[in-house]
Amino acid sequence: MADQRFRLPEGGRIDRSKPIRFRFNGRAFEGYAGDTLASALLANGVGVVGRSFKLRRPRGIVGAGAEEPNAIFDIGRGSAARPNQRATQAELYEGLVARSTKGWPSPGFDVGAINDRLSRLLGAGFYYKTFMRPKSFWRLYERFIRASAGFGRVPAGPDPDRYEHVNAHCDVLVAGGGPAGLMAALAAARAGARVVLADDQSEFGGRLLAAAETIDHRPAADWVTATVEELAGHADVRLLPRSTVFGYFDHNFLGIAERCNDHLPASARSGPRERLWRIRAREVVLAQGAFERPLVFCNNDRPGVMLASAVSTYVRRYGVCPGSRAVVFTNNDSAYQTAIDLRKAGATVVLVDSRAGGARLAADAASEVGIPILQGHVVSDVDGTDHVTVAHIAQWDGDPGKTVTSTISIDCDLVAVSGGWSPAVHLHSQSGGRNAWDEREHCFVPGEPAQASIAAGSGNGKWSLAECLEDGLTAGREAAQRAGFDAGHVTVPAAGDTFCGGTEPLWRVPAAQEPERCPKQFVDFQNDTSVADIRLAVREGYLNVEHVKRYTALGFGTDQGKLGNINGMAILAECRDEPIPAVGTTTFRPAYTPVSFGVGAGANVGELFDPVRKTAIHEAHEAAGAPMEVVGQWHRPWYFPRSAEDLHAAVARECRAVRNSVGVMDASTLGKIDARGPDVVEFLERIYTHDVGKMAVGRCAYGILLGEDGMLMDDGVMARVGEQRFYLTTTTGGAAAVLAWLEKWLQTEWPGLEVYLTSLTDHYSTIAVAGPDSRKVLENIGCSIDLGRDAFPFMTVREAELGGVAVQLFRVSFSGELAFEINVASQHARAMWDTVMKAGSEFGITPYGTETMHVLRAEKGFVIVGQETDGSVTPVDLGMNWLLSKNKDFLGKRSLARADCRREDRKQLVGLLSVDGQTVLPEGAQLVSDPGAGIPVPMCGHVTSSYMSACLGHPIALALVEGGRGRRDETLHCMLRDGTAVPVRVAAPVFYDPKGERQNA
Amino acid sequence: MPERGSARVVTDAGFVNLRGNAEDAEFMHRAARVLDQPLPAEPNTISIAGHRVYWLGPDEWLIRCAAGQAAGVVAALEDALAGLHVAVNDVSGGNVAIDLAGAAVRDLLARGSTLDFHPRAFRPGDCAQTGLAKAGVLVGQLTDAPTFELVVRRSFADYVLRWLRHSGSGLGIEFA
Amino acid sequence: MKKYSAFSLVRNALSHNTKWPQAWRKPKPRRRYDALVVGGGGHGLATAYYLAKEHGMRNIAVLEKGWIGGGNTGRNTTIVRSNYLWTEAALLYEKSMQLWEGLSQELNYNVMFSQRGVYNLGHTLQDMRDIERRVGANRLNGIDAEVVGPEEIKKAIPLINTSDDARYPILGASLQRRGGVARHDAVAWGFARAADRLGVDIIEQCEVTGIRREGNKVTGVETSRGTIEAPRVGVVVAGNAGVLAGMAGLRLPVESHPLQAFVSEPLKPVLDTVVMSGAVHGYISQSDKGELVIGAGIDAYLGYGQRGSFPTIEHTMEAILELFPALSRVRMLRLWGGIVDVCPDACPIIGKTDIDGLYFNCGWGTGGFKATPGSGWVFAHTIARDAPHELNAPFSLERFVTGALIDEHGAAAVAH
Amino acid sequence: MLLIDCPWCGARAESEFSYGGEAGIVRPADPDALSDAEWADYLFFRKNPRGVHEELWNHAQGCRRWFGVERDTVTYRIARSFVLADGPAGEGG
Repeated sequence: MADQRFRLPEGGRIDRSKPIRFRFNGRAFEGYAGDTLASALLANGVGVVGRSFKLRRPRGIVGAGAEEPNAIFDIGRGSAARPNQRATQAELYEGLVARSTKGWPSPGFDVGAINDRLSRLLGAGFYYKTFMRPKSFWRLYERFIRASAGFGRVPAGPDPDRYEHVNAHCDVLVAGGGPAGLMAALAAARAGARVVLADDQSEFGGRLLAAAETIDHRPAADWVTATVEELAGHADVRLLPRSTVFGYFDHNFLGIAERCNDHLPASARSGPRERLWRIRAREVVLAQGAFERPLVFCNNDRPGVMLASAVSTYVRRYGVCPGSRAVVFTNNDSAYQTAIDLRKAGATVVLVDSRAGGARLAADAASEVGIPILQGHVVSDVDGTDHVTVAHIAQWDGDPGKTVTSTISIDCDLVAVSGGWSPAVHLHSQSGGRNAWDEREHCFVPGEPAQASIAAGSGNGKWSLAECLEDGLTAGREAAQRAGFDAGHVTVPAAGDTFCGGTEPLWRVPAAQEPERCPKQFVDFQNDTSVADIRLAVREGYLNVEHVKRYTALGFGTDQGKLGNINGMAILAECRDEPIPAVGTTTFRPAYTPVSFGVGAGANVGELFDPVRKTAIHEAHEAAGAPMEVVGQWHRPWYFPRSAEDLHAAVARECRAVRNSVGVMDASTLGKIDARGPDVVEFLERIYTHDVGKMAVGRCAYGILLGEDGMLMDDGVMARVGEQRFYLTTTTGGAAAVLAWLEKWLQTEWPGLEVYLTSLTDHYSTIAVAGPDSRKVLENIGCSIDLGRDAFPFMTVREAELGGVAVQLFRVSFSGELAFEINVASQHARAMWDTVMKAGSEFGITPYGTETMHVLRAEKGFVIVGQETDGSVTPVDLGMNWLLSKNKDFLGKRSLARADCRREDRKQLVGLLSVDGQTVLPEGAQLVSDPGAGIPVPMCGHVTSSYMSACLGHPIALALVEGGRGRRDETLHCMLRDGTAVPVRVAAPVFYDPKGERQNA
Repeated sequence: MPERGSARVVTDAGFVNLRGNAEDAEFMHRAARVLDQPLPAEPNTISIAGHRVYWLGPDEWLIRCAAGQAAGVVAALEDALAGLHVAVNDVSGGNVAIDLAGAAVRDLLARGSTLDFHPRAFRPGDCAQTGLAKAGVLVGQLTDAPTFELVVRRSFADYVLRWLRHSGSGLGIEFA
Repeated sequence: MKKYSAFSLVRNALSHNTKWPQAWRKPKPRRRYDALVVGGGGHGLATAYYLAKEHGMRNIAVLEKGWIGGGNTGRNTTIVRSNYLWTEAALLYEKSMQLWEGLSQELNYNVMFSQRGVYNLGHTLQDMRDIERRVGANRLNGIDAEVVGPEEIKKAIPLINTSDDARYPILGASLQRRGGVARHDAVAWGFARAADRLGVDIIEQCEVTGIRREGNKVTGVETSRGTIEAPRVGVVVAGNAGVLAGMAGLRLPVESHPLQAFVSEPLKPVLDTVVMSGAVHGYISQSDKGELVIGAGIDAYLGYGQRGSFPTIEHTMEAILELFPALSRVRMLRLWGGIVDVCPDACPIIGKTDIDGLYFNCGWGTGGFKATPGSGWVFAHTIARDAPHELNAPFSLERFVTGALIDEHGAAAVAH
Repeated sequence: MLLIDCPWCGARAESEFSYGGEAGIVRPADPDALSDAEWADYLFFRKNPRGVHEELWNHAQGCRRWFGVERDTVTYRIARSFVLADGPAGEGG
């Protein structure tokens, strides 16, 4: 039946020479280029497009834009599908496939429709009052609730599309490309300002694309074409169609979501699917127009009841006449145009105007084309389930309290309604601006701007075309001037008359009985919120507008109340017997219309989600087949497996190599800072805990930094490379934080100190050569200095040439073995690594990774910040008192004197040996002294590090234990996941070479 | 977009980081003399002559020279500035330079940086440190063409290049 | 027929729902009460309820400057769990968990507490050490907790990306099966209704503008609706604790930051549990209505604006896509912000102050909702007995002087 | 996203900066002379005002300078940025 039988023979902006085939709920249809999915469905007479959320009543298309509550579809196939798309905003393309998101087995026949019969049981908030017993059943009830909830489906499979961000700056951003927006953009552009004009439709013009009015005595659409052409000619004007300004954030930062290729057939799509424009605008002109309000009468949700303005749009822009026997029901003048449009399209029309007076000008025009007008009448109810069939009309004297009895019934297949207009104040509200109630026009209009913005056009409560053009011009001019440009020369074109205004409040159409007893009068279609629901909320004491919204779900649909909110607030005001402004509006929040996560994330997904930092030697590690450990943003080689080795085998081998011959590791990720200046010693004395001043030039020292709270923050070796010059190293994870911390103290607290800090983290790569044979390896390479233990003793630093390359050579050891750390400029690092490997081959030099490094340092009892510490550990807890100078103050020192830091039973660093000599304790496992104790079982510590020590032949562990240093040889119990307790003996934290002789070799 | 552009990693770039007191005329004078070009005192500008000297902060500059020159520049500066409170560091190993050319580069940079690269806002001789996607970068405009130099920390270079390729693909940017 | 039940629904349906009584009265403030609770959020209403129920104090009132549940109660992502690291925190949150488990029946109001489980993901070796440590501590404290591997995670959450090529591969997770979510508004309304039925006056649109004292003793408060006398005043006003403390001449170790959250459009069920990742900063669950409820990170700067920065939202979307790439096509419907009062150790302050009869309950940071019943329960005890319960004794202001902080940054992260 | 005026680099996006907390907190000259309570006050207690706040920001991705900003914590409006003078913040230009 793809016959487009509701398509008019002529007219509209569609191209009848370009038929387009599409499928809806499995059936084939045809539309034309220029159609939206909604206009094409209406052309084909599709009435029921979905079901309501709760009561599952059949629903049809109501609007023609962002306000549409019912036509919510899944569009597209497979992984390219898009959930919850609005048919009124989806442009038709060849091969489009759409499915309703509500209604099972089909929107036409929905088993859920039973809910409508039970609607009295399902009033607002009913779920708060039941499903409570038996307690255990809630999850069962909930499963059914969840199954019946929701609209679209998350597409399966990876997203084939990409998304991107663009940052843009402009003098004037114009949100909305209707008459006011176009005028504003024109004025700003001619003034020479950088302008961005964004509109959510496929072409600019807004309501002018369906307007009956003329501009400069020509069809309004011609003026649009000419204006857009001129704008496109300005170098500094950026035109963004299909682009929704969805968020107005602080300091005039706005978000625009551009739909780049959703309107194209899958085959024709290229480039990003959506683009996020992150705009910083000097001035913003808000010209998003206004939303027409539905009228709230019995069964006003029946398919065939539509917004009058939407009907006009379908007739004039899309050449579709949604009905042949129409009733137009209004409380203002604008719908008279709709009546005339319908009449001219060949429909029979009856105009029902709730106002006793009605409209003069518009009425004459309507009568002229033979439209009967019933003034002082209302449509109180309609018949029809899947489509409206009869409108029941009653006389009404304007008293909202009264009930009425219908005296006239008219057969019809379309009821076009207009309850007046509400400016789209969303962005103004998002920007922090308040909204003011306009007593004359009966709507909220933007109040004082909170940021640099100006509202214009119908979004500012101006209805007639002439006013909108004028208002837009003024706004554009003022915006440009405030941005520093002389207003360009623009005059307002002559606009024909518009039927508009004259709204007389009709928030709730009186019916034969009060709302609780008459058929449902819907306020929010998508969430099935009715007048009775709002009255129930008030009756139960949910008086505040926020309570009412949350209790009845009013405005919580995907249309976010664009249709229902104002009617709902007015009805609430009536119930509370207060003026509407006293009830107040709710704050509008982003997004104006929904924004995909994809476009929000842009390119920052997958490998680009977060930078992977790599050392200059990274490729060598990859070539060696080393699995990587994620350490902050870095990828570091974890271990270097040979053939079929697993982690443990490889680590055992690597450890033995370092202890018995020589190993090499890439320590380049350590933070490195050059600190120098006349006051550098004084500065470092305040930062580090040891006596920095006592270090001789050429000496290295292990240093720690504390936070002011006394907790260990970072550690590393520092070298005094000159009288006034130090070379500081930090942990991998702490590098950036430590530099920032030092700079903050220098700049904010001690700006008098003459010290410069320069990061060398990336400049120097660090190659640690460790093991008894390490000296021989360096000698093999050829070193410019004497590497002998007396000439170059432990914990000293030298500048040298190694294999002809300048290096900083450190005689430090994190393994406890004789070791050298080669700091070489990173552009030479890879070559140096290869040189070391070659020179070490005769000693079987073995590259090792982070895991082996951890084992070796644990055997020596060296801590890892972030593993042995967690922000609650002091140096005293770690047994580092020897590092705490008595001769000076340093950051965090005072905190160590606080009562809690002086406790004897604080957790202290100890070694642990499993009594059975076999079990490798799980890292992180808790320790207890009495596993039999009742819950809560007192815990006395936890395992921080634990490994099988290949060199010692048994497992070792480090732990933090309450009063641990005083519990040497005590037996504790390590609790495993399965509840079993492993006996462990408290030992000293140094397991290997306690005297430290090997590193001095 | 019709404009096209190109991106190329510079393989022979040298870098020297200089800290010193811009308020101290003596320092500025000596530095200018030994470099044979002034240190830019105007924030976010480049002094382009024998070398490119980037303003990094009120007391910090980055001297971009040829790889082979870095050691010499360091020695010359330390010698010329002896006795003053300064810090001179060869950071050639720490930075990677990427040449960007073509009008499309402005669009490319706008995809990752919140700076305004409009010709009116960012001109030849201008530079800025900013964020490009999730990495900190130094970007300077060298000529009207336009050509830009992008300086990134070595450990972030791989990420930045991946990002440039990804974001440049739609803009017709060619990678050497 | 005051009691809610399926039966009451039917009966009221017969009378066209015109006979439902007010859920809570709208009383005028009296001149004098035995105790005042300042703040009509979940914590304040719970405090009042337990004061009346557990301690027999019926002549009390809750003062709310706006509408009840209008602050963080109605703005959070409703995650409930008790898997905290340190015993002090764990026992407090576990008390709350136990109250949650019977709350709908206790209040005769369905707060839709749904124990669908909470996964805290680990992405690094250190994450996994911390998870092992926390889970171990939880079990010894009698709190259900498990460590699960990627396969189990994938089985429970088919949508999640557990592949190794993720930027931050998932190495495992802690799982608390008893954790879950609840309906935030219902918690405020349920406590209000139950407290009201015990005689508590709930007074909305009543802003406290000053705290009256004689010497070192509280005598009442000044409000936008006049002076109200009371010998005991409990203040529990998330987002404004500092402001109220100022009125009493007190200072708090608390800073107020913006915290944002957002929901997607309603979708058919895709996520049956709660997933949190501190490492990538993503927190997500799916509501019964079908919306994905997602918590964003905290903004670094101070903010009372109930607004945050958009890049924070962008980053959260990136994080969600790192965990659930398929959600790129899902759309954000609505985004909002709240004000969180953050303590240096990410733990609350619940106890007495230097002023007799003045009590503070604040500093819940990003994790207050889950504690609602427990917080009210211990705070009620503290006010009624003029002494903290052993569960909240460690959460005194004193700890910032002695240094006995309870550092939950690990477990709390940006805890929702 | 806030627009923050760096005294050296001009107006830049918030994402280039890092926040440093309340400005003008002076480290006690002689911490040992303080009681635990006085030390705690310096360590943990902040003004946290609802309204105008003098705070520290660092142009982390830019010139790496720390400077002061006077910002309203309710409207987020920034009244001024200032260079930190020697000594307590807030007195600078």
